[in-house]
Amino acid sequence: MNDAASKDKRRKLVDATMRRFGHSSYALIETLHTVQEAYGYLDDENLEYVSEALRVPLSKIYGVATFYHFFTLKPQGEHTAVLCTGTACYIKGVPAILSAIKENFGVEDGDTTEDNRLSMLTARCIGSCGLAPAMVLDGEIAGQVTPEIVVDRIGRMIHNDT
Amino acid sequence: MTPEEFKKIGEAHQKKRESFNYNINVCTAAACVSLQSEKVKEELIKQVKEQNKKDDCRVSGTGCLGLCASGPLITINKNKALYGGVKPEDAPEIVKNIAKKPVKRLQIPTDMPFFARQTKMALEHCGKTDPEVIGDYLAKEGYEALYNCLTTMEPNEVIDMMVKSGLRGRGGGGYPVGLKWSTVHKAVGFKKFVICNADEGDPGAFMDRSMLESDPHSIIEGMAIGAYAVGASHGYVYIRGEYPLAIKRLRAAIRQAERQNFLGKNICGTPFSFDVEIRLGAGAFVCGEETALIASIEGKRGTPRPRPPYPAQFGLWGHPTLINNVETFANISPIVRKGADYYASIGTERSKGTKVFALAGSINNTGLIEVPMGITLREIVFEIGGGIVGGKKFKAVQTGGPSGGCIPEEYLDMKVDYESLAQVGSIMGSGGMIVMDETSCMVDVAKYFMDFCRSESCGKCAPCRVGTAQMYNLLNLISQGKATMHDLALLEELCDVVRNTSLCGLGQTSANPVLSTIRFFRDEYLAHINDKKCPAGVCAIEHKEEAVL
Amino acid sequence: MSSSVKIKTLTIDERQVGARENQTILEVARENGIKIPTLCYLKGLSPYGGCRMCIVEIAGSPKLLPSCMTTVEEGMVVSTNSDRIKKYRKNLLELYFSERNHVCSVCASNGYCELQSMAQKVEMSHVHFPYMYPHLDVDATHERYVLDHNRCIACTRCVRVCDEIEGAHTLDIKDRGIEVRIITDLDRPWGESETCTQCGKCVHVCPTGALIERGKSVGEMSKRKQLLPYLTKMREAHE
Amino acid sequence: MKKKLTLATLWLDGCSGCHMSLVDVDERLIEVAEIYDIVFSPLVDVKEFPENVDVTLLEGAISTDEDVEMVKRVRKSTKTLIAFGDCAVTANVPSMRNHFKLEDVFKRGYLETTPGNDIIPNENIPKLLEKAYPVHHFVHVDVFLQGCPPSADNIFYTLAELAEGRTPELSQRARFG
Repeated sequence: MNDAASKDKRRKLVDATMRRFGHSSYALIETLHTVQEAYGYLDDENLEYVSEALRVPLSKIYGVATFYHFFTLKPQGEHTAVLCTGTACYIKGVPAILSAIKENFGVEDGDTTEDNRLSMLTARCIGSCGLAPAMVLDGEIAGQVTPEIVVDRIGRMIHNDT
Repeated sequence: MTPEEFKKIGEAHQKKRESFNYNINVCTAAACVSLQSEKVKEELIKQVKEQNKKDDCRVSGTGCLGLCASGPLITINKNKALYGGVKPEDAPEIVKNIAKKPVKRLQIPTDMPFFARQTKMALEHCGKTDPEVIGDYLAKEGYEALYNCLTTMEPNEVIDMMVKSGLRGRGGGGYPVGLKWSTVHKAVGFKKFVICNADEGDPGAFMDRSMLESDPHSIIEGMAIGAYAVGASHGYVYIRGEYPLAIKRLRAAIRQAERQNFLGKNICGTPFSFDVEIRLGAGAFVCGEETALIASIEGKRGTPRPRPPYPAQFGLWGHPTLINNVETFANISPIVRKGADYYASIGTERSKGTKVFALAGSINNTGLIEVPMGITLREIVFEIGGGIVGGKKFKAVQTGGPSGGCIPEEYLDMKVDYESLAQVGSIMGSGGMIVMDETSCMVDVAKYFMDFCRSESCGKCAPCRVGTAQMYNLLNLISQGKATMHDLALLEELCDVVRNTSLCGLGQTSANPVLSTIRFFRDEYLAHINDKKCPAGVCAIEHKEEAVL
Repeated sequence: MSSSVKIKTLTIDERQVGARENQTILEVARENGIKIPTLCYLKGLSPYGGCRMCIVEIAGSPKLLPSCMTTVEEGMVVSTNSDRIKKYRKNLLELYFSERNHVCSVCASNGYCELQSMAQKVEMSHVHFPYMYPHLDVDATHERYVLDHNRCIACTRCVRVCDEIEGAHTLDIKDRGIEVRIITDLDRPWGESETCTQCGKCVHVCPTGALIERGKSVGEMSKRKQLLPYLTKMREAHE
Repeated sequence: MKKKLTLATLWLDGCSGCHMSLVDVDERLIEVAEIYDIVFSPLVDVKEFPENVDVTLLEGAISTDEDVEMVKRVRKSTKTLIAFGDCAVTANVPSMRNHFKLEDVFKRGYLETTPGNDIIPNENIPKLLEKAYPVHHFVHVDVFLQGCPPSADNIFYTLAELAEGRTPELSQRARFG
């Protein structure tokens, strides 16, 4: 699907969410969720579009978009690795894992590698405390990880598609 | 729909289940799913077909059984066998001797304290029903409590039942549920709302997730009963964006409940109508606070506003609103079914009923447990929890997350309830219980929680946004061995200012982890400050002397 | 006002006062000449409850409540300047001064700044918390006004006047915690804004030197404080 | 005749504006001279800071390692230390460099803004600290005299009150800026 068509399809998803709430201003967060799922991040063009459609001022939308940790205004890498930094994970060795990731992939919380292959994020708590330390690799939870396992799994994740 | 009709559906379902000799239930809650329990389930189904035992064995998913440490978990209800750490390749062996003796190497004793010492109320059906099939829920007297309330009880009677049961809010504050319901009931307003707070922002707490994934219907039923009691017609479940599986299960459950007319217009043929919508959180711990949650549902930045007025009078879009936690709603239908007196007979004098705790950290049996209020910490950590990993020395247990405190060894025999936890400077919180051994440094733990509060502060009021940043900087100095006793005094003064002048609970309780670690582990602070040493060897002490007072 | 509005009596600093049932403690106190310090509150704008300067003690409640948003109750006993509150107000000011770069001697609002005069009122002789010295920029792209983040205390008066009185809602606040900043539109330079009507109301309600008129030097930025009361009166006349 | 008190005045990272304001008390300087003996001051030719001084007016922020040494020495030998003016009380203008890195400050100061000069001096001059600090960051301060500069009246009032053994009540008189 060429770019215009796919953009158009994604724009339809956003419209659908706004229509579901009757284009009222309180649908803003649900709409931003749809934009992020469809486009991977909240780009300015979409923010302006949603501002127009829901009649919410631009500055207010930007305020909401930057308030919530889940939303991101930067394009994401092809693969995302989310490391849980909840209490249970933290005391089971998250600092060591963070430094291992920094050494091997040169990225810290919120960064994306230059080759745009990997985005590294941290999450407050993904609720898998029974498997601390836990990590989510492209949506799949990996439990009881160690620095070595993390480096290996991320490496395989970002290199397996070449 | 009359009770006979939905009982019939339940029974039909139960009969179908019993028509099989063996029901193999595979735990499909997020923790086990992340250990490939879905693959185990597929493999088992394949094996049952290959060993043509299709009419003899039935494989189905089920909710969380609690012991995440040895997931994926499987129960076979014919011979009460419980398997742990099951891999897909174990499937042939399990199916092969389904009729014979259970497979020894996979077996977990079901009589061990972890299971025996629990009293299940909120987690009653978890692990016994398939969360994606309403029939299973109906087979276990599902929605009967709602039906009884709608047909035989006045809203006031429902509220009195809650008052008599002594149930208190499970979100952390412990506000009496009956009192809150009667306030919303009395509030004047042509439109009222019920909100289920499933934001569960406390790191280390995962009971709400597990309940939503394992038994979503009991939450829906609890909300419907609450709505009937306070006179609300519309409900929201505000759930974290980080729980995709729980959202999927809850959405399916709401659709099924609507189809069976337990939600929507004229529920079960009565004049009462109530529908429920899901609202996604987007990663903001402060949105666990009621007024911030309301602002978030209204599509705004999740910043709290001063109370009073409380949401019970002035809530969502200015209408009276009842807000309760997931676990609170999960307790409603058991109370209606088993009676307020039965519920009030469990627990202590002022903290009634049971509490679900999420055991994590340096403990062998990590997972979910539901225990009566009044149980001691020692029983939880050493008997149910199976003691410290690798036999290391117990140091402290942290309850209440970033608003709670660290409880040392000398209080292990303290009864766990709202009042006693407050006395040791902690709070019940949502129930996260992180066990720490000698390898954890208390200054580092305090710094970790302050870092959490600093980055989750909404920034609206100066004491919290600046206070937490200042306290974090001071804790950083201490953990780097660059601090002086003057800095420790500054830290304690800031704790007092932030706790007393902050607008909402986040700021008001952000000092608790610091105050409780200073109170019980002051020697560790002094070691970092005076001896420039970290006893647990966690903090990186820099030896450059800073030219300070 | 319909006659059905009930009148409440309460005590503020040992003085008996009467109040309409929907009035806040702050309004009633000010009507009776009782001074309660405020920073984010401004008559004519919706109350915000963020700056915490107006906290008061109410008998029977352990928590300190913001008088700008707490409505009166019959028989309430309020104390507005106990030693405890005075200490906290001073500490709050110290936190404001430590948070950003408030260098009064070289500021356009020197002599007219509410933060500066508040420091005197609460007898803050010095800041004993460590200064944080954040690196903040100055937006001087607008042809008539300048937004200096170093002097901003995030009280959002500018956001509220732009939304509630002017109606353009060009200004809002972004990010969380210590990172909060006032922004225009999608956090673009103020000069490029198409929604800003250049009315200057935000400048005249800003309590500090964060929003000033271009060209004003040290100690020259006196704010037209009567602008908002006048507009509010005119607006009420229309309703 | 009461025994005369000893008064010392000095400035560290300051612009001497406060000292100008001190001199601005005009004829009341005579009254000051009757109460105080000035034992150390840039206005008086004394090299070493003397022991047990009664009152010291310390102007200016603490910006270099030598300032730190000096302020500790002053504190040790002074009974009542007055943070004299906004730079001493809040580090005022000197602290405006604090949110820049030190090497950028040097580059800006010695290279970018002075064409033709390409050396940053570093021999036998005091070493700049990472940040400029107010006096109370290093030592306990007894009296905070705000103002940039504090008014001559406030200075005189402070010195007179201290001479009578009373702590000056400055909150309603003085303010920043």
